[in-house]
Amino acid sequence: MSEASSRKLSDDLLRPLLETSWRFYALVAFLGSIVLMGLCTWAYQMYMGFGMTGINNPIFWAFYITNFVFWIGISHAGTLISAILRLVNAGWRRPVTRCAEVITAFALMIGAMFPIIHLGRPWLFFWLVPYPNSRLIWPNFRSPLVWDFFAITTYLTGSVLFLVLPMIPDFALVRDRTTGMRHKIYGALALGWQGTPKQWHRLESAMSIMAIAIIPVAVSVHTIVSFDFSMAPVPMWHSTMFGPYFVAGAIFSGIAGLIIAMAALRKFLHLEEYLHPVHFQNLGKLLLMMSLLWGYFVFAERLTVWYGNESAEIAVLRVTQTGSFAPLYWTMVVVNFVIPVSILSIKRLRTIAGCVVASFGVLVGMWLERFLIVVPSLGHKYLPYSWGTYRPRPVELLITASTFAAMCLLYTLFAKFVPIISIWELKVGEQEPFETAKERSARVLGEARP
Amino acid sequence: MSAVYALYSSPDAAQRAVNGLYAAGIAQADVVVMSGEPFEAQPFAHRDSATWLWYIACLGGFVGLVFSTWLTRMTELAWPLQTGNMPIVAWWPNLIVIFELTMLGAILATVLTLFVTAKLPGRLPKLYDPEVTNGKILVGVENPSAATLPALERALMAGGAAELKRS
Amino acid sequence: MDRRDFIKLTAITGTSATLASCGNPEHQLIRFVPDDDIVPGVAEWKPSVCPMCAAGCGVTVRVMDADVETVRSGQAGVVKMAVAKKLEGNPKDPISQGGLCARGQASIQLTYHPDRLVHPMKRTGARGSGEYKEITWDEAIAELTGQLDTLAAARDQKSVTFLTRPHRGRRTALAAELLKSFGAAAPITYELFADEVLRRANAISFGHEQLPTIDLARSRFAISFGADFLGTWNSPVAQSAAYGAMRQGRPGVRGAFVQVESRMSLTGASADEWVPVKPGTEGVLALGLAHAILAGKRPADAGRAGAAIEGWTSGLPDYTPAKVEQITGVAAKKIERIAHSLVELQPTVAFIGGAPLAQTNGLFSALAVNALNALLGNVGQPGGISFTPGGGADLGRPLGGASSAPTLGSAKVLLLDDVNPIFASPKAWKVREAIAAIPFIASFSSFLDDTSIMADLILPDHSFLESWVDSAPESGSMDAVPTNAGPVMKPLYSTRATAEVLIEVAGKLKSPLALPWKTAEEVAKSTAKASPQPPAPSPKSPARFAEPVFDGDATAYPFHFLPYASLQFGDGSSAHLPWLQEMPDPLTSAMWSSWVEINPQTAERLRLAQGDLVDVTSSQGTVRAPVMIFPGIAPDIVAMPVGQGHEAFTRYATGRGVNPVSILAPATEPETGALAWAATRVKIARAGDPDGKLIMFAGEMREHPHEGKTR
Amino acid sequence: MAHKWGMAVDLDTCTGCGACVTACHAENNIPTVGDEQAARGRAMHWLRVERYWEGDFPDVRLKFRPVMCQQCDAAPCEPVCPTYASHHTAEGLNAQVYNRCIGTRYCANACPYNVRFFDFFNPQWPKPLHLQLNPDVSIREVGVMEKCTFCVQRISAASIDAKAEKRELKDGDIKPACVQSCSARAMVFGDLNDPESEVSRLSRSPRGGKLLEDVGTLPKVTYLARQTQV
Repeated sequence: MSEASSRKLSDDLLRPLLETSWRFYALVAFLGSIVLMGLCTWAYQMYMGFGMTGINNPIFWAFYITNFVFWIGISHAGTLISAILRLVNAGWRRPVTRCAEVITAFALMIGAMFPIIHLGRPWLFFWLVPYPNSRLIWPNFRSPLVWDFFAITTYLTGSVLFLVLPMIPDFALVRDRTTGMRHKIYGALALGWQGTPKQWHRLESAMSIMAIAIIPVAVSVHTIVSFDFSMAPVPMWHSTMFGPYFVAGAIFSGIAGLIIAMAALRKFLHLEEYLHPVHFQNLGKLLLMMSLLWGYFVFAERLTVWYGNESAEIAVLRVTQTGSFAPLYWTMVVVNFVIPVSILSIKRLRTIAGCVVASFGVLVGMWLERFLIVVPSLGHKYLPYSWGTYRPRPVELLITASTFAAMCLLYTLFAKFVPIISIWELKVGEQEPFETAKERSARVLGEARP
Repeated sequence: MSAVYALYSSPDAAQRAVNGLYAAGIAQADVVVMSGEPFEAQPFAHRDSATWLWYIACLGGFVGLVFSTWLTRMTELAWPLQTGNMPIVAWWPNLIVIFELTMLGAILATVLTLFVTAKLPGRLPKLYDPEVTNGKILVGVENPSAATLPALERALMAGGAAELKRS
Repeated sequence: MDRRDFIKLTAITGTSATLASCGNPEHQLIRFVPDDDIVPGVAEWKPSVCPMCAAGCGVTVRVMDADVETVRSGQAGVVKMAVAKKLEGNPKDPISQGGLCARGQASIQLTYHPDRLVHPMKRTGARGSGEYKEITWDEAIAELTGQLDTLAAARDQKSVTFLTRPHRGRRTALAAELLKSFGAAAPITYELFADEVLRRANAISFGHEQLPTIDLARSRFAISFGADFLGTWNSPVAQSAAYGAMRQGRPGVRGAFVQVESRMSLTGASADEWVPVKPGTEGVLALGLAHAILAGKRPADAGRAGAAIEGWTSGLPDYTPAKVEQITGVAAKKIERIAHSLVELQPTVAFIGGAPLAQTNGLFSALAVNALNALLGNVGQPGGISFTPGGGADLGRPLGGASSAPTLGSAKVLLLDDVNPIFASPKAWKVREAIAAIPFIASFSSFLDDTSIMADLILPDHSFLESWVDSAPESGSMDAVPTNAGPVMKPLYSTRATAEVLIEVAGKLKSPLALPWKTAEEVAKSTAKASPQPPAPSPKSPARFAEPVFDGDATAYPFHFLPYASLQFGDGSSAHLPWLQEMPDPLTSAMWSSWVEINPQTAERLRLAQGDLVDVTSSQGTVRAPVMIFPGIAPDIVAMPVGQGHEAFTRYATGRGVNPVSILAPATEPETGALAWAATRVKIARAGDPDGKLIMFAGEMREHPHEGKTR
Repeated sequence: MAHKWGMAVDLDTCTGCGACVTACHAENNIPTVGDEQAARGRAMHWLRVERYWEGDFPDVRLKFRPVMCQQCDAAPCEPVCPTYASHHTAEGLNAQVYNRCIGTRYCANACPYNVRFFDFFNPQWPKPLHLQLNPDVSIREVGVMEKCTFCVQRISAASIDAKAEKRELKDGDIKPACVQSCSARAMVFGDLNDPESEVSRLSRSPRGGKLLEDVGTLPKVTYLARQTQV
C-alpha cells in the first residue's frame, strides 16, 4: 500500500498506545478495585472454610463450576474463529483476529482459575500436575478433571502463542516510532524483527500450522469440559450429545463476547474506519447461525429426555421446565433464542446496535444455561430423599462479579499497550489483489530489463 | 563494516533495484531486503521460502505422542490403583491426554523452529532503517567490495531511489 | 464462626504466638502421673447399665486411654486416664441382647457434655437466674444437713420432699430409707409418659402391678393398641429384638402385626396393617374383637380379666361389629377379619400403651385389651404376655394430677433427683409455682434444666459411667434380671455419687440416721426385699365404655391434640445431647426442630404449606411452631413431639422449639389420677411464613413424587 | 482367597429406629454441624434411614430404607477422582484417603446414592466432647470428602486379632457399628466370597435386591424386600 496511507493507518492504530486520558486511569482504578475485592473474598473463603459458599449436600457444584464452563466457553470466540477465518482466508478477518484472540487468552486464564477457587483445599491444586513427587502418586488419568488440566494447558499455550506471534512485527513498528523507555521496551518485545522475506515467510507458515493445530484443540477443550458432566451417572448429565452441545454453546457465547468487545473498541478507541459495520454484519450472521444450532441442541436434548421418560431424568426436566428453576430456564430460552433470532434474521436490525443487544442477551442466557445444567441435576439425583436445592452466598456473587471486572481490566490494559488491530495484516489487506499485482509488476519489470 | 542501501516506496521499484544488483554481479545471498509487510507478488519476496516447518511440526507432534503414551502408561503402572472397575492402564481416557500432548508437541515444535530459523530473538543489525515499518522497502548490500561498489550504487539508483544511504 | 470470631481468632493467634515465643512457664501444661496403669491404645470393655429410660438395658463400654485436662490442687494440667469411648448393647444382657437404641448410643454424651455441672454450687442470683458460685463439698453437705436439722429441730420432718423419676432402682430405695428414718413421706416420682394406668389395669386383670413383657418372638400375630413398642414405649430394644425374631427369626413363619392408633408412630410404620381409630375408642375396638371371637363359639373364659368387663359373660352384646364400627370408625368387615386372624394364627397377642391410656377412659381401654388377651389364652404362655419377676413395685408414690401442687407446696425442703416436672407437667398443675414457693431446694442433677435451675444448692451427681449403677427391669425379659455394675471410668470432675452424698448427709445430721449401707457400691449391690405383690385391687364395678372426655369443645377447638414421646428425647430428658438433636427424626427427617404434624388434606383446607408457622391453641394457652405435612395422621388430629422447648437445658436445647406439654389441659384418668395427656383439644391458625426453623434432612416425602401426573 | 466385604439389610425387620445412625456417629467421629449448618444442608450422616410415604390416609404406608455407602464394585465415584483419594481396595472396599483429597467434590456428584459428605468447616467438639472420639478413626479436616467405610477400622482390628491367634476370620467376627447396634438384627455384615457366610446366604435370598441396580454400579449391599400379609 502507499506510504502515506500506511503512515496514517499506523498513526490511528498507535494513538491509544501513545496518548493516555484520565478516563483510562479512572477505568483501571475502578475495575482494579473490584478485582482486588474478588481476591480478598477468595482469601476470606479459604480462611473461613468452604462453607462460606452456598454449596451444600447434594449441590456440590454450583456457581464456580458454572463460571468455569462459562469463561472457557467465552474463550472459544477468539482463537477458534480467527483460526477458521485464517484458513478460509476471509479478508474481513484482518481487523478482527487480534481483538478476538485476546479474549481467548484472558477468558482462559480466568476460567482456569475457577476449578482452583472451587477446591475444598485449593492450596493443593498442584496435585493435578504430573510430576515425580514425594507422595509417590501421579494424577489419575481416568479423571475428567485431569483431562481438563491437559486440555486447558495446551489450549492456553497454543492461544497465547497464536496471539503473540503476529504481534512481533507490530512491536517492531512501535519500536521504530517511539523513543526513550517505550523504544527500549517495544524494542525488546520486537525481538529484533527486521522484516526480511525469510522472516515473513516463516511467520506466515507458522501461523497457518498453528491455525490448523489450534482448531481440534479448541474443539477438544470444550468437549472435555462437557465430559466433566457427561462422565458422571447423573440424570441429564450422562448424555452423548454433551460434547457438540457444549462446543456449539461455547462458540455461541464466544461470538457474543467478541461482538461486544469489538463494539466497545470501535467506540472508545475511535476505530470506526477499521471495524466496519460489515464486520458486525458477518459476525451477526455467525451468531444467528449458532443461536439456531443451540436451539436445535436444546430441543433435541429436552425431547429425548421427555420422550424417554426415565424417572430420574424426568424429575430434573420437570424442575427446570415447570419447577423452581422454570423462571431461569425460560429467561434463558428467550434471551438465547427468541431475541437473537428475531433481531439477527432481519437485515435492517442486524446493525451494530442490534448485534450488541443480541450479544448481551446471549451472554446472560449462556451463563444461565450452564447454571441450569449444573444445579438442577445435582439437586434431583436418583433418591428423592436426598434431593435439595441451592442459593448462592455473598462470596460466590462477589467472586463471580470480580471475574467479569477482571476480564474488562485485562482487556483495557491490553488495548492500551498493544495495537489492538494487527497493523501489518491490515496493510497486507490493503495491497492490490495478488494476481493483478503479479502480472503488472512482471510487465513493469519487463520494460526495465535491458 | 559498512553497508549501502536505498529505500523504495513501491515493491516494483524495489524489485527493479534487486534485479539491477543481480545484474551488477552481486551474489543473491548478499542482497538484503526488508519490508514492513509481506509481499507476495514480487520475485524478491520468494527468496528462501522453502521450509521444513511442516515436517518439523509433525515430528514435534510425534514426540508429544510418544511421551504422553509413555507418561500415562508408566504412571498408571507405577502404583496400580483400581478405580471403578476400570483396567489399570485405561486407554480410552488415556487417549484424551495423548491427543492433547500430541497437539502441544506440534505447536511448540512449530514455534521453536520459527524462532530459530527466523533468528528471533536477535539483535537489530547495523543495516536497518526505521522507515521500513513506515511502508518503505529497503534494498541494500552489506560490506560491498570496492570493485563492485560503483556498479552497485548505479543499480540501486536505477531502481528509483531518492538517495543512497550508508551505514 | 462469624466475622467477629474471625477477628478474635486472628488476635488470639497473634498473641499466643508472641507468648509462645516468650516461652514463660505459665503456658506449659503440667502432665500428672496417671492413677491407674493403662496400656495405651488397647481397648477394655466394661459392663454398665443405660440410664436413659426405665428399660435398663445392659451395655458394655469401650474404655481407652485419653489425655484429660484436669485440675489437681489448684494446678491445671493433663493426665492420662482410661475414659469411655463407645457404648454397645451387652450381648449377655437379656434386655438389650447386644443391641442399643439411639438414645442409649448417645448417653455417653451425658458424661462429656460441655455444659455439665462439674462442682457443687450455691445460688447467688435470683431463683431461676442460673447464677451460682462454686463451693466445696463440705460446705454443700453442711448446707443441706443444716436445712434438715432445722426441720428436725422444728419437729417438721414431714416437709422434706424427695422428687425423682420412677423405677430408678436402688437409689430410690436409699432415698426412701433415708426419708423413712428421718420421718418424712416416701419419695415422689414423676414421669410424663408413665404407664400408671396400665399397671393398675394389669393389677386388676392379672394381679401384677407392672408393665407386661410381650413374647413377640414366638407370637404369630400381634395387635398393638397405640403402643409405640419399637420406638419409645416400655422396653424398645428388647421389643425390637423380639420383633426382628417374630418377622424373620423362624424359618417359614413370619409373624404379622396390626397397629391401632390415630397418628402413625415409628411402630405403626412397620405394621402389616395400620388401623386408624377415633381417639379414646381403642378399648371398644378390643371388645369388638372379643365379641367377634366369642360369637365364633369360643368359651368366654377370661378369668378375672373378663370379670372386670361389664357384660363379658353375656358375650359383650353392646360391642357388635356394627356398633363398634359406629364408635371407633373401623369397618365391621375389618374387625371380623382381624378377629379371625387372632383366632386362627395362634399364638396371638394384644397389648396397649401410649395415647389410649392417656385418655379419661384409659383404664377401661386397658382392661378391655387385657380381657382380650385373657380370651386369647396367651397370658403367661409362649407368644403371649408375661410379667418379669421382681420387676414390679416401685418405692415412690406418683405425683398425682391436680393434687400435685399441694403435695409439693407443703414442702419446706425439696430434693430434686434428675427429674424435670416444670417442663413435663401441664401449666395448670402449677408445679412451677409450688416449687418456687419452697424455701429450700437442693438438686443432684448434672445439668441445669427447667426445674433444677430453681435450686438453691446443687450437688452434681457422677455420670452413670463414673458411678455404681443398678437396675431391676420391670419388663422385657421372661425372668428377673437384677443388674449392677461398677464405674467404668474415674470421675472427670469434682462431682459425687448422689447415693454417697445422701449417706454422708444421713450420717452428719445432729441426730444421725442409721442406714443399712455405707457406700454407693453397697447400695447398688443390695437387693430389694422380696416385697410380695400388693393385693390386687378389684375395680369398684366392672368397667364399661364411657365416652372419652376432651378438654375444649369440638366447635371452638376442632382438633384433637396429640403430644407424643419423641424417639430422640423421650419426655425431653435427652434434648441436651447434640447427637440426638442432629439425628433426623425417622418419620419426618427433622433435626434441631419442633413441629406440628398435620394431615395433607387438612393442611390444604387451611391453606397451610410445609414450614408455615401455626398457632396451636388450647384452653390452656398457645404454642407457635412450623407445619409438618404428615400423611400418616387423621384429618382431625394434630400431633407434636415432646422434648423441645426447654427454658433452660444447656447450649443445645435452651430456647429451641416449643413445649407442647405447656398447653395440655390438666385432665386426668379418674381412677389413677394419672395425667390424660391425649385428652386436649386445640384449634390451629396460620401465624406466618416459614422462618427457617424447621430443619429437615430429607428432600422429598415420596419415592416417586411424580407418579400419577402426566408429563 | 481375598475377602469381599458385603452387607445385607432386611427391610422386613428394619424398624427405622435410627440407632444405626447414632452408632455410626459415635464410631466414626462424625461431627455434629449444628442447627445453622444443618439448615444449609450440611448435616453429615454416613448412614441415613430414608423414609418414603406411600398412599394417602387412611391407607397410608411408610417405607424405611437405611442407605450407607454401597461399596460398589464399579463405583462411579472412584475414576473421577483426580488424585486417587477415592479408590478400590483389594478387599473390595471403596476407600477414601482423606489426605489425598483436594476437595473437587466430583465423587459426590458421581455417586448415585448421595452417601458422600463434604467437610465445609473444620469439625468442632466443644471440650470435653472430644474425649469420646474414637482413636482408631482419623478426624477429617475442612475441605475433604468423607463417607461410610464399612467401619474398616473394625475390619482390620478383627483381621489383626485373627492373625495374632493364627486363625481364619469367622463369619460374624466383624460387626460395623450400625450392624452391632441394630436390635432387630436387620443388618448383616460379612464376606461375600464365603458362600457359607450369612450375608452370602441372604444375598441369594429371593427377597434380595440391589439399590439402583440399573445404574450398573454393582453395589455390595443387598436389600431384602419387606413382606406384607393379613
